[in-house]
Amino acid sequence: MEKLTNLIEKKFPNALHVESPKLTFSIDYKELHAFISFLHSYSEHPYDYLVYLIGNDEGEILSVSYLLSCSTNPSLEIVVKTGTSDRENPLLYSITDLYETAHLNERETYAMFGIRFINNPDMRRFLLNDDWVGFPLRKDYNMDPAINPVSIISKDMVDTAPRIMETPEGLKEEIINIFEADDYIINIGPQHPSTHGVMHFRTALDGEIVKKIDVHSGYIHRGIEKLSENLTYPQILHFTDRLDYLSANINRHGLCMCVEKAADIEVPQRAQYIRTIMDELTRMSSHLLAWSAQTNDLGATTAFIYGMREREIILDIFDKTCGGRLIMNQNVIGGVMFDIYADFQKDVKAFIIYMRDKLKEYDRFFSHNVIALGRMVKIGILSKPDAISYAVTGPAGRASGWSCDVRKHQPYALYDKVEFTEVTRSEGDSYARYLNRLDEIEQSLHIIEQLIDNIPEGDYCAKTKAIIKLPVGEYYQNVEAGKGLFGVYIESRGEKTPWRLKLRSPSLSLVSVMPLICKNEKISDFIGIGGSMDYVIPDIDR
Amino acid sequence: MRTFPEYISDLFGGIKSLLTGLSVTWKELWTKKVTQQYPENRSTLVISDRFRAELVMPHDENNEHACTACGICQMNCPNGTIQVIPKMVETEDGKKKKLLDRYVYDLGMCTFCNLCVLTCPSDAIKFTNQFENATFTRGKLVQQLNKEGSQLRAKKPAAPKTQIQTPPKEA
Amino acid sequence: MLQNYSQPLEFTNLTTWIDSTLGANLPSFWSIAIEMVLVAVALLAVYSLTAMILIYVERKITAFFQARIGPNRVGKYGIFQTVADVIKILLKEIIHVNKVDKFLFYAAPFFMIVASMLTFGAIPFAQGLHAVDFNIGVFYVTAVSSLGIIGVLLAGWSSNNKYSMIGAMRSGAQFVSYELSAGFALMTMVVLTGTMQLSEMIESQRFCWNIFNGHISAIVAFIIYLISGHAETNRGPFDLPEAESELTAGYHTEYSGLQFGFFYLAEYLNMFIIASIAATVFLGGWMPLQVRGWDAFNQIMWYLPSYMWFTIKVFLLIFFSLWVRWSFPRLRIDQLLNLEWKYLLPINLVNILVMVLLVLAGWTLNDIF
Amino acid sequence: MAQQIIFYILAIVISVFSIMAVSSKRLIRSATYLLFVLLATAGLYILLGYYYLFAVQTAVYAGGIMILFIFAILLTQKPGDKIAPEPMRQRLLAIALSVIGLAFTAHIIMHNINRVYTLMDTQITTKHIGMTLMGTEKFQYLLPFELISVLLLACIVGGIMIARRR
Repeated sequence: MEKLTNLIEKKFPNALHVESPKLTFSIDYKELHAFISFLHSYSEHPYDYLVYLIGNDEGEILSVSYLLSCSTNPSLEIVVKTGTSDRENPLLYSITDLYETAHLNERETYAMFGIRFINNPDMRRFLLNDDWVGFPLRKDYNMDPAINPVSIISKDMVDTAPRIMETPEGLKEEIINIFEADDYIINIGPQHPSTHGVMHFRTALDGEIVKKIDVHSGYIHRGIEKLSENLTYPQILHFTDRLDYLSANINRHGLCMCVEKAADIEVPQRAQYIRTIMDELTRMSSHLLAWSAQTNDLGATTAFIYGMREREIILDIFDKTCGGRLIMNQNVIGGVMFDIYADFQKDVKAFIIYMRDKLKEYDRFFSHNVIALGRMVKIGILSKPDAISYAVTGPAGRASGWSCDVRKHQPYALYDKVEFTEVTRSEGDSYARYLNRLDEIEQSLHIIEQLIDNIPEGDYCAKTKAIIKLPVGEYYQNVEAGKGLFGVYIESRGEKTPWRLKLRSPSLSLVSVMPLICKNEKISDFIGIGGSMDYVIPDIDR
Repeated sequence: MRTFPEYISDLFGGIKSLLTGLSVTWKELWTKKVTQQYPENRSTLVISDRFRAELVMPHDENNEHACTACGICQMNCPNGTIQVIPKMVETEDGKKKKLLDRYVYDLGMCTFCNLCVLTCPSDAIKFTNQFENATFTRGKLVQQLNKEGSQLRAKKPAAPKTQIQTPPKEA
Repeated sequence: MLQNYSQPLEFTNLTTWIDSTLGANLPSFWSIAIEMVLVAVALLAVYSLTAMILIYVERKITAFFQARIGPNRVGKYGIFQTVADVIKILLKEIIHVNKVDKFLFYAAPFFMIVASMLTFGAIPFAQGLHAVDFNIGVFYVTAVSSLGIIGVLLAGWSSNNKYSMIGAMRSGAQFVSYELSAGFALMTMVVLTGTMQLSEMIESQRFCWNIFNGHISAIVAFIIYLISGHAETNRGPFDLPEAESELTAGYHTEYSGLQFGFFYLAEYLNMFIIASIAATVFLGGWMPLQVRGWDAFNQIMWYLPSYMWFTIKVFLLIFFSLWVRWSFPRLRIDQLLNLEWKYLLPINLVNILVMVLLVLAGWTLNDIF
Repeated sequence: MAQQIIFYILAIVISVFSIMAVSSKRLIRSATYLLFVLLATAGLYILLGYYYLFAVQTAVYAGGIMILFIFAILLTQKPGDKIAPEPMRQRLLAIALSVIGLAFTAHIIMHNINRVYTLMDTQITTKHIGMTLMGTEKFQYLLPFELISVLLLACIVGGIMIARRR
């Protein structure tokens, strides 16, 4: 780290080293691309993994910060910041050529802050329509509903994209066509049984073969990040359950930890146990649903119902613990909202035995079925470099051989105290992702087994102040949600509400990689790959 | 190209895997079904005690509740579900006192986050597991929680306030 | 025909009685006309009733496979569920879709229904209950059932919907391929029995069903026929034309009300037809299980009327089809075609040769015993 | 009498749909009308008691050729596409050709109308047809049958060649 800092100071004298919990550099936007590509190709441990890209309105200037990390060691982190004071026509340089995951994030930043990125090959707004007036996450955004009225008139899809490219003659604005003129385009979504939500893929077909996919999202964009800027921290909590509703508890855990870290709140041990067990139960329910949905996408309706049947038992445990099945509302700042109920241990142990049995049944029923193998093996191959470049984390990233489990690399709660294996596979195909989930269920059972009998007595929630104010600063926390890395970024200016809250969702990466891995696959495999990626749309749309 | 033995082993391996799959569904055909027959099973249906279905304000036998109309729940509600409408009443000794006039709760807006119950200083409200809340009009979802003619209970309950509400078993 | 067994519950008694009564009281032209109308009405009634029963049976059995209990609201155990559904489908609006080729759009469902009706008429339901009995029965069945696919193609094309179109194209490719296998499997049995007439085929299976008679070869043909028949009816795991997870509903996406009902009806009836043909050609049709020489046993078997035998055999085959359908994931289009062209067809061709050799060498069970 | 009524119905169907098949402006409709013509012809065969021919007509023409036609049209045409009207000269040529064809068939029919043909009472068995197709004696057709199979083989090989090139 020392060495790197010295090297940076020598090579980029203009880079400003900012004091912060994380190693942070602030740099002029003109030098940004060179700086990041230096880090990207840093020989000792290349920073080849872009964890987040966050736009921010700091009042005077519009800034963007990047959290770069190292794919082999995600605990190494560098924050790079840049910004522009031109609020009329803010222009920054894109890093899409280095990190593919930057593409959709930059498009989202454009939609939310109006910052356009030079050299981004497709600078349409993401999550918002092209005709949206204003940039919602700017502080001076006019929220008058009359400016952006609800329209019920259907509009034609526009398949052209503006972009700004850097040429030797200077910046050149141009408009490109997404599809070729005689492409046979079908709309998969927004209302489609297999998009797992309100997702829209414009898909160009050549016969049955997918030629190109164009991702549209934002049909259920709720502006959670904007809403949060006017709510207190305990109030914001209830939004997290509504992002990736399948990992509701884990998301909420992430936000709670971020606030606890900032406010320096010590979480009682009992709460940690409850949180960890509930997280693992949540992960299992998420993976069970992913398994069910994937089998259903492949046409095995019966398997779908079997998966749901097992998930029901977990939901019953949730229901008895915290009164919610899907939207659990269990974690609060400082601990958990409800203590476990009397028969909790008994129920969970019974479930572990039952689930082990069912996993064997799944194996017999589906995992070796010759049709299923034909539909999954060597289909939708995601290579490890691509997984890193697109920041595909979670079971999908680990299926490409990338060890990216936050629970192992940046342990939180009790994950450093329990013994479990990080399930990785190197094939990177649908089948590897499928098997990974089943194996992770097995690991979750194993983790719960180690904790369930040792829950200590004591408080299940720390006493907190009635009004929680976070000290000035930036806070970030990663957790391993069912779909991958879920991150919470809070910038506080000392108020009881956050200045900027950003939720780094794993599903966005999973969707952004779809056009790559579905290319030249059959249309039915496109659906199957979608099932194996297991994205949840509200997580993307936020 | 595959060799002929491979072709044959593929064929029979495939058939075997399919038969294994069939055996699983065959077993399932004879096991007990999991479907619940709601509403026929109303009498045996178990809804967990902690299930949050509807906000209520418990009244005792004297038609008294514990709400002091402080408005903390209203303040804490993330999406404006609760509206506490106080009234000023002159007590016998001439002092003005804020009392609850109407406690309006919009079930249609509620996200069941439990913040109101958690923050209520006088344990005046709680969630029940009465989940059959379907109505034909949205207006019916807006409810007044304090009963007609109810009053503030004179003394606070002696039990110290716990941070977490543990709902008593429903009779 | 041997009539030495007592057959108290046969339909033949009724039909002969009607025939003789009409013949005695009316000129022959009119009696024939009335009989034709009666046959047509009976066929239509059986057609729609079968479809309704099948839909109910499928929903119930599917539910049992899936840890559910299925329809149970309309009537005891939901037995009137399909009646309610039929009424609903009759009352539903037929949605007029813009920019469709009206004539073809409205004609397509009729192709489906007519094709399945024509085939349905050729099924021997019981002793003497056989509306169409050509000397080329097996060939006739193959020929007219191929008309249905035109309905699918026209429906997919005229809907002016890309999903429907893809569904129709898949359906076409699938049907054309699998018709070959189904035809060859039936031809194998034609080689065995030496006739194409369905009634003669049944008669020849009096003491030994074809599937036993032709042993190895017949069993292979039976399995191939079941697979390809299953594929022809577009049912899972071969339901690519209407793969709901990718094409929503395939070629009938744009149809509603009764028009959709026609497709629905035809789909279930095709399942029934395939099972009936399989039962007739391989399992002796309505012929009870009989053993040469065991007269008492045979008499007992005959007490169960022939239509019951037919129903039982067909139901078992349909159950098997459902079992398969609800156990497996859907194939992809290239897997589907691979299965046909790389596995079923070569095996089938070899199988026909084997069967010819069996027959020529006299190794069928009938020859041996 | 009933036979005659059915015959006339079929004849009317055949003639009306033939005309519609050539006069329709939409290709796929033409194909559908042609299908009706073929089916009605199959109906005529049933009327004559030629069951085998009926099945062949249905399976080969209606089930096979028509599906290929429709497939070809589906792949090349969009719903709503109409055929541009032919130029006048070609129309005249077509009319002239059809008149000549009509005159020719009319002549044959008139020539033969007074001869008495008797239909066989018994159905021709499939076995008989098969033997005739496969025999080498007089009025038997092994040679043409084999020729056709060679032709079909050539077609299949050609089809594979074309498909491979893509």
